[in-house]
Amino acid sequence: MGILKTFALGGVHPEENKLSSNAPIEKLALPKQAIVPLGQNLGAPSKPLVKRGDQVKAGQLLAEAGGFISTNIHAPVSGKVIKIDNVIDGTGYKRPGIIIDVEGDEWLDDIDLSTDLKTEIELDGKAIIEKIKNAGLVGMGGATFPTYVKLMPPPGKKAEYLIINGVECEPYLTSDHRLMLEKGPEIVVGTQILMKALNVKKAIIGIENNKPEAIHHMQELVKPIDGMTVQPLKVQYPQGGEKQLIKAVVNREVPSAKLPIEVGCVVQNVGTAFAVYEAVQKNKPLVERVVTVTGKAVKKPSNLLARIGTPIHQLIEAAEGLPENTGKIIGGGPMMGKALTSLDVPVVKGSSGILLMKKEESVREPENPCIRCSKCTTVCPMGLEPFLLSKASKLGKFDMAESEKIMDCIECGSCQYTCPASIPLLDYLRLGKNKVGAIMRNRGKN
Amino acid sequence: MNMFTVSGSPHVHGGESTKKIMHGVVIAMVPAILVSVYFFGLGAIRVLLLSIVASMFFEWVIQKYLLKGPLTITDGSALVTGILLAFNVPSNLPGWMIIIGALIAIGMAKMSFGGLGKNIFNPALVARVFLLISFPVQMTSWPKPSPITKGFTDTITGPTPLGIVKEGLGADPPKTISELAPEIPSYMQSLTGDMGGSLGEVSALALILGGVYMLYKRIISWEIPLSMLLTVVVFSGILWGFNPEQYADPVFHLLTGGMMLGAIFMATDMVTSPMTRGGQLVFGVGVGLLTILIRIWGAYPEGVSFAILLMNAVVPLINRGFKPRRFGAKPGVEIAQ
Amino acid sequence: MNQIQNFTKGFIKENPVFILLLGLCPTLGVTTSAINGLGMGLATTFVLVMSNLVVSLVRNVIPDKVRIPSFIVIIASFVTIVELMMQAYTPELFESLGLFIPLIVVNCIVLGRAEAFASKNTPWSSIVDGTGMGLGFAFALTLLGGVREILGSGALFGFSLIKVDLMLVFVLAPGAFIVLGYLIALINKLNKAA
Amino acid sequence: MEYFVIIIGSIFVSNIVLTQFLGICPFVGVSGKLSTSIGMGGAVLFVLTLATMVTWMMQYYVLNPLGLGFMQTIVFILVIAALVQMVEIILKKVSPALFQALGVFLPLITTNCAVLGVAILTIQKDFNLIEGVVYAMSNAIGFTLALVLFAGIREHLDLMEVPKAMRGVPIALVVAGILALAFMGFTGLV
Amino acid sequence: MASKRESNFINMVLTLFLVAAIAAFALGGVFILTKEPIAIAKQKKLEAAIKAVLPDFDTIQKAMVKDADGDDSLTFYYASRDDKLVGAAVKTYTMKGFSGKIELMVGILEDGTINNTAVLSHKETPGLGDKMDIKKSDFSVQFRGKNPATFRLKVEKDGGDVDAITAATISSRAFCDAVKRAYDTFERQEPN
Amino acid sequence: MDNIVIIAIAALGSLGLVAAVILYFVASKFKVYEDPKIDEVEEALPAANCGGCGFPGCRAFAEATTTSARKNKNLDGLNCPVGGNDVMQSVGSILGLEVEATDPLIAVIRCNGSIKNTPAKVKYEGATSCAFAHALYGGEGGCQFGCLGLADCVDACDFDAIHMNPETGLPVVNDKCTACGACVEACPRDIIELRKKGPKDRRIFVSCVNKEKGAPAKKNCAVACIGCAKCDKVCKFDAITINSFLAYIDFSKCTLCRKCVEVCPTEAIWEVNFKPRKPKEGKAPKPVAEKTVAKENAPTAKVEAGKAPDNETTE
Amino acid sequence: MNTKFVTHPGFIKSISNDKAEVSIIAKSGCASCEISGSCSVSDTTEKIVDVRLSGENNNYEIGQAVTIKMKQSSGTWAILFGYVFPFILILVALILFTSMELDQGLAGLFSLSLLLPYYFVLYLLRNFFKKRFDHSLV
Ligand SMILES: Cc1cc2nc3c(=O)[nH]c(=O)nc-3n(C[C@H](O)[C@H](O)[C@H](O)COP(=O)(O)O)c2cc1C
Ligand SMILES: Cc1cc2nc3c(=O)[nH]c(=O)nc-3n(C[C@H](O)[C@H](O)[C@H](O)COP(=O)(O)O)c2cc1C
Ligand SMILES: Cc1cc2nc3c(=O)[nH]c(=O)nc-3n(C[C@H](O)[C@H](O)[C@H](O)COP(=O)(O)O)c2cc1C
Ligand SMILES: Cc1cc2nc3c(=O)[nH]c(=O)nc-3n(C[C@H](O)[C@H](O)[C@H](O)CO)c2cc1C
Ligand code: SF4
Ligand code: SF4
Ligand code: SF4
Ligand code: SF4
Ligand code: FES
Repeated sequence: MGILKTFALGGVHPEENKLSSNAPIEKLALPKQAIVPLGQNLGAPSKPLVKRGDQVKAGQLLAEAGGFISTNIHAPVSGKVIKIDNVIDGTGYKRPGIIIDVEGDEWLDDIDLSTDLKTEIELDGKAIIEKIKNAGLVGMGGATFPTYVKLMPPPGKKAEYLIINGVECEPYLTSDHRLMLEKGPEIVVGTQILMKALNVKKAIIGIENNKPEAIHHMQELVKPIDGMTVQPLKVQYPQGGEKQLIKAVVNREVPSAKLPIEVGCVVQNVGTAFAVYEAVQKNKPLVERVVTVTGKAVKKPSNLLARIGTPIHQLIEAAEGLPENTGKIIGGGPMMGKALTSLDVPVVKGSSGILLMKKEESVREPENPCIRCSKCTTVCPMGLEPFLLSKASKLGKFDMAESEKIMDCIECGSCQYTCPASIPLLDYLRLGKNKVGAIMRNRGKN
Repeated sequence: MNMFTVSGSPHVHGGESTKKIMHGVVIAMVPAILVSVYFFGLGAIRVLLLSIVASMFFEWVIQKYLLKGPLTITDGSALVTGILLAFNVPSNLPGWMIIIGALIAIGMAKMSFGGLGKNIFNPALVARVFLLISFPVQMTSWPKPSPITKGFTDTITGPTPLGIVKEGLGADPPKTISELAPEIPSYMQSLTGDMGGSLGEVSALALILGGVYMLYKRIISWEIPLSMLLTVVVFSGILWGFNPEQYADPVFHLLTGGMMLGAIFMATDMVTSPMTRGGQLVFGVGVGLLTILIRIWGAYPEGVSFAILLMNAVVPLINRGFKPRRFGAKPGVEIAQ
Repeated sequence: MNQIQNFTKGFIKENPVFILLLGLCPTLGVTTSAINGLGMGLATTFVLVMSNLVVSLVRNVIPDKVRIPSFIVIIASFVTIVELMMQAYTPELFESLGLFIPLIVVNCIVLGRAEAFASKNTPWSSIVDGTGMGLGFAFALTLLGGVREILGSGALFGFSLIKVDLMLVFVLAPGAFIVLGYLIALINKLNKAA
Repeated sequence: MEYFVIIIGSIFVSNIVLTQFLGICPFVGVSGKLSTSIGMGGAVLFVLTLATMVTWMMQYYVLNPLGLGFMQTIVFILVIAALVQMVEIILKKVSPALFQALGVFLPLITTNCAVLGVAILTIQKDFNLIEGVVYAMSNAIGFTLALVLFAGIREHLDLMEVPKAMRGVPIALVVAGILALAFMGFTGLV
Repeated sequence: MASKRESNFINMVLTLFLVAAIAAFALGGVFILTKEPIAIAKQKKLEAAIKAVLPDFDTIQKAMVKDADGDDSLTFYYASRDDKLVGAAVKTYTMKGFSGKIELMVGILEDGTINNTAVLSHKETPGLGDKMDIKKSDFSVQFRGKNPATFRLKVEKDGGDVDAITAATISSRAFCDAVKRAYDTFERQEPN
Repeated sequence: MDNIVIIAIAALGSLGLVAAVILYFVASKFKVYEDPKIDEVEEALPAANCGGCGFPGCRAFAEATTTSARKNKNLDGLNCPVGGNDVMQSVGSILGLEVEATDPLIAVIRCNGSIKNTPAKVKYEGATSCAFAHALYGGEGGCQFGCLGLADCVDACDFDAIHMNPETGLPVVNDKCTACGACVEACPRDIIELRKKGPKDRRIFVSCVNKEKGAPAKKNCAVACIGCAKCDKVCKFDAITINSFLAYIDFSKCTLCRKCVEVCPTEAIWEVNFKPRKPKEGKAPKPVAEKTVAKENAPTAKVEAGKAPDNETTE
Repeated sequence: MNTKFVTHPGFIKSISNDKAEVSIIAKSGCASCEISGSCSVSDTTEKIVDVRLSGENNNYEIGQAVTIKMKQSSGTWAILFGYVFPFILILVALILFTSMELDQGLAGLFSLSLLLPYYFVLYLLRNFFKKRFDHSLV
């Protein structure tokens, strides 16, 4: 195979811990009550369309997009809306959400629940995008960016490559891996749909080399298809980062503060491609997703197909319960995931995994002084100087942070992962990004 | 009930720590320590112990009673500084001078700036230069190495190879290198450490061993030592080619004085060296050039310490000028339609 | 203002060197020994007092816009007088202070006091102010010189206290910076505590 | 070779700030901005050279023939003060835009002790005019070197939390002290 | 802010002129007053230096003599007593000091014997090189009464007879160099 | 007279002439009038350069006041919070203007979610920065409005006037506070408010910013304001308003009658520096905030513990 | 896009249609002496800078505190034209004149007098500079 492709700068290689990679996707039982937050995507929250007491069917529109970068939300279950109120989200903040008491499992009639593969693509590009928009699709790769927006390049820009992100570089997580193994044909069709929507001739599926079966499987599947290839990649975090993946796969560098379309690329996660298939071919809106439940102390690391709105304790039970000395629950992977404050929070469109960390794993070493070892700089995939940026943010030197390109940080956490002084670099970087972002927006206004 | 922890991502850590790095440096110094004990005997042990104890003591006292911040005495950086300070002085230096050196290193060069990581100049070197200038006599009387296997004899002092050359070339009438050759130790002697000099600088071999260990453990990177040594070879090589009777050969420059100690252990101090690859190369070249400049044309026979300190002062500027290659700094590509 | 306060403020509270950080060049340059510091301090005091006096006397006669140049001329004259006198009567000291005697002209303390104090106050207060400030300066210089002399050569005012050579650095350039740096830090700290 | 000795001597071996103790105020005072330090360097280069030239001619063509050597100090300071002002007036008259740009960019250059000191030293060292000019130039470069190094260091220190008592002037002086220690390595170069 | 007087062209020029004139007057006065003492002080210093290096004399005669290398000249002070030449005090220098120039006064008797030496100026390191000054150590005593014709003016390290100052060989060497320059020049000029 | 003197006079005199001419031009072209009052005003200012006045430093403020006095004949909108009335009075007198006295203000912490009142449900680890923690999660105790306890406000204060009390985990303001407002800016949760210092330092305020309904508010914090409006009803001076289940006392209307304090069921209303009340019959005496303003030096934990009302409701 | 700027605080002195005169206080290097009040009185001057106002937001008023912004490269060019070039001119001229075996004093005088044509050239270039160095308000 020769030297495997990877991105240019930095990167780390944390312990992979893909404990659940051999666990087939299991369908999770319906919850008793589904909690559907109204803000599930990057951008504006959605506006509810139902009232308290309304009876809903699975797949029915619950809330509609609340702005340009916003999406529709559909009922993941059938039952009765019992409350539209503030519900606690993973961070401990209360945000509006819809609570549905589950009654049976009735779906809207026009949804095709069969598992037959449907390869014929009937719709034209415009209609595909419309359908994706209506189905409430957001990126499943973590950023939950409304998918249809990415499919509509701004005027003057044209996509050349569609890159399907099957990298799954986060340790522990295996949902994309399993999805590729089990739903490969669907993903391929989804990709074809996306190609048609974007009007591109070439699609590349990027997969890291630690998933040889997936690479093999997908390679077999794409063989007959024109313009679609699979690109094996060297294992290196954060290869799944959009800009890194583009660099690795087509050797193009997305310019600072610009979008992938600037270099003619659109990146979609394999999960998204699958959801696209379901939405376009089966008329099924985004109401369920694959969630990996894992952790060193988890008895049965699993990949579960769960409805949106299912409280995560139910997923944990399915993985045979909360281990004794769990110290931290993370929504997502260990590098980018969010620590959750409670087990009552629901699965949302962006939930890719639930990681239970043991107490001893989850302690952070106390912060020591920076010894200027420049390890953080070396590993930063964006070529930034995290030690400098975090210091600048900490001391409130936001103009410096800005000119040193703090906004380019993709929050991958490689810097903090590697820092021998255990400085919470990314904490300070995020703080700085918030402030600098606010300053920039203010400036834009004036 | 379980109390969960919340924190920002990432939730895992690579396990590297300041302590591990510093202890790695200490391990890398073990060969040089052994050589110094072998050749300088009890004197070496005395200097090492005094220097380490005094450095750690000052670190603790200052942090506890003056800065009143967290105590970081266990992170090993004071230990490294202590050993390196000992490495930089002759084995017969009076004890009180060592203590003053430790005070200068820790108190002035490190803690005045706020402690670990904040200093601009290499603490051990500041102390060495301070001592050199304060006590030129004691700091330049080098005990002749006498292997411990030969028992403890009275130490006789003698010059270092660099001293011999500087002396000889400056004598009246000036001698030539070949006239001086009999007095200069052989390459073999310089490799093993059988020559006059400070504790830790004598054995190039032991130092290189430590360097390889640190490179392997990724405690240091190759940029600084290599660019520094290469510069020395090239610069002194040109002069040597020009007139081998007046300028010593490059290998001599590499193996004598504090060159190896400086290149491997002192110029590489991450706190006081540049952050990026390019910057580190420039830093190394600068140290190399200045070292030879001082060795050959300056009044002091040895220039490594001065050269490193001078370049330390330039590090902030280098860091400004040499930024890492930013991802996406180039404008976008032309897209084929 | 209370004349006593006026006089004493120069020592600690408004010490020209430690607090106001004025005239650092001569401070660093001449303080290789306590005696040099004292000599320089006294020479400066003389210029300060005399120019304060004269400036205060003529303060109402001089038009506003030539105020500064006139002051400079006045100060420079006294500096030259000091120079000549020292050459004549203390040639050794003159030599060791060297360049820094003529540089009293540009010492901000002198012009600063002329401008900020003497040009607004009576001759008598101006003299008191000049003496206070001058002696404060002399005090700082002597202290610095003393510390450097003790640390550097184990002597004070030329009388050796210890019979060994101490740390040479302190009589050399680096020592000047270092000792002054720590003295200022110390006084900052004491001031905060007080 | 004569000039080489003067140049190396005054930039490195006896650096005006670090070993001669002239121009400490701007050294300690000027902001940590690198661009400002370099700018100051340019200004000092011109002013120092100009002042040295004029005072040199003053000394040898006016004071010495008239036997007024003792009035050196007073004459020099007046000449220098007037000169600095004149440069400003001329610039302002000739090119207001340039003058304004300088105003925004630089602190004022004043007759500090460095200018007077170098002028006097030039006479004391018996330099001829060209040597004097080279001497002035080298000292200006030495001054800039110290300033630029220090600007970098200052910027670095701004990001480090230096202990309260040491902040500002004390740490600046300690840095200058260590720099002076390092510069002693140049002893004997010329 | 301070003065009440409005500035106009005339009063400014006048004031400054007056201030300068008065200053000049005062300076001139002080100059005249101190002229004598300064001259005396200078003379005294010179005489002291000459006296220190030569035996008793009553008159001094100054002359410039091309030095041995021929590209510079040294100042000679011929001292005589009762019209008889006692010897010459030679103001000599070397550039080979640890920190540059060193100036010496070397008293040489008629027969070429070094009577004594004195350091006029130097920049050597205090505590090391400055030991060449008689006030700091006995280093220079060894030159007294030696005739370089027989006494080799080199440090022992270089095969001479001079016992160098500990750890300051360079300064010692430089000292010898300066003395040698004086002696060589003295020897060369003697015949004329 | 020696002719050297004459030469000297001639030489220096002519130099003086030249200098005078040059200076004349300099003076007429350059030195523009700078109001000497600026210096005087600057002298009168506290030289804290804290920026509390909204200007980049004391000098800038001095210039602004002087300009304003010259042009507008008043100092409206200009106030040095640090110096307070005294300083503004003297600035006014330098500039020949009357300055109306403003009420002195002090920073007040409107949260009583101490470690005891809002027991931690999760543990936070990471940067000691309230701003970051605020963006990250809701807070250890579950109240998404309350104090995060990571001392951004303490760091912001230039006057050593605000400190964390380790026992409550809440900041405490002492009377070094100059009402510069830096901490108000710094707090990401808008907990700190500048309020009237009050006669004899007495003041009454609602020490809560929780906008949730009563039940959820109370669930997380024993002393939360539940928006029951009892205080509003009892206030005769119309000083209390209730918005989003949270009471707010307008300090310009409050007369310090203390009625509201008594009726508050959760003790969310604080009275500071009042004499202790006589215990009412049948009721255990309420532990009352004696003095939240520590005297002089930075408060030590112990002293503070008694002072900051870590109220345990006794009913 | 990436040009750096230098800024300087000042006050608006007067306003005419599209131009404002901003007064800035230039301080000497020693002004950081913390007590510039007592020393650098002589070292502070007011300088007037003309600032172009962009058409729309002319809501500035006299006496208002503003910050002037200027391209850093303008500053560098200003230094070069104001100080460095004349220095080079003098130095080169001096070397030339003395190598022509002129008496030092004359050589000095001549090279100094070369400043006159230099400044004349600057005078001719003044409009060019005006275009080149423009300042704006932040
Ligand atoms: C404000 C904003 C606008 C965006 N506009 C577009 C767009 O027009 N086209 C597009 O392909 N992607 C667009 N994106 C999507 C980003 O390129 C990217 O896919 C998204 O931030 C998720 O990336 P991640 O999962 O790597 O973090 C936009 C993102 C943001 C935040
Ligand atoms: C550091 C980092 C790591 C990422 N890793 C992955 C990954 O392993 N797999 C993935 O699909 N997306 C990953 N993403 C998200 C991608 O950048 C990008 O948003 C996504 O591939 C776009 O597809 P989507 O919109 O369909 O989610 C990562 C993002 C970042 C910033
Ligand atoms: C700070 C310092 C100052 C020195 N000053 C002198 C000096 O003034 N004169 C001198 O001959 N050597 C001086 N030296 C010593 C020389 O570097 C050199 O070691 C010595 O002259 C030759 O050694 P030796 O005399 O022991 O053979 C100094 C050394 C140091 C470290
Ligand atoms: C590779 C390496 C080299 C080091 N070299 C030195 C050194 O030369 N001198 C010293 O004082 N400390 C050295 N240290 C220790 C530490 O970095 C030093 O104490 C800091 O400069 C103090 O802030 C070194 C540490 C490492 C990891
Ligand atoms: S989190 Fe940001 S700064 Fe840190 S390594 Fe990743 S991109 Fe670089
Ligand atoms: S990795 Fe940590 S210790 Fe090393 S430079 Fe970066 S922040 Fe500093
Ligand atoms: S407590 Fe707040 S308002 Fe009071 S002085 Fe401190 S920062 Fe300013
Ligand atoms: S009051 Fe605000 S700033 Fe202060 S500790 Fe609490 S949350 Fe942080
Ligand atoms: S620059 Fe020398 S005293 Fe200010």
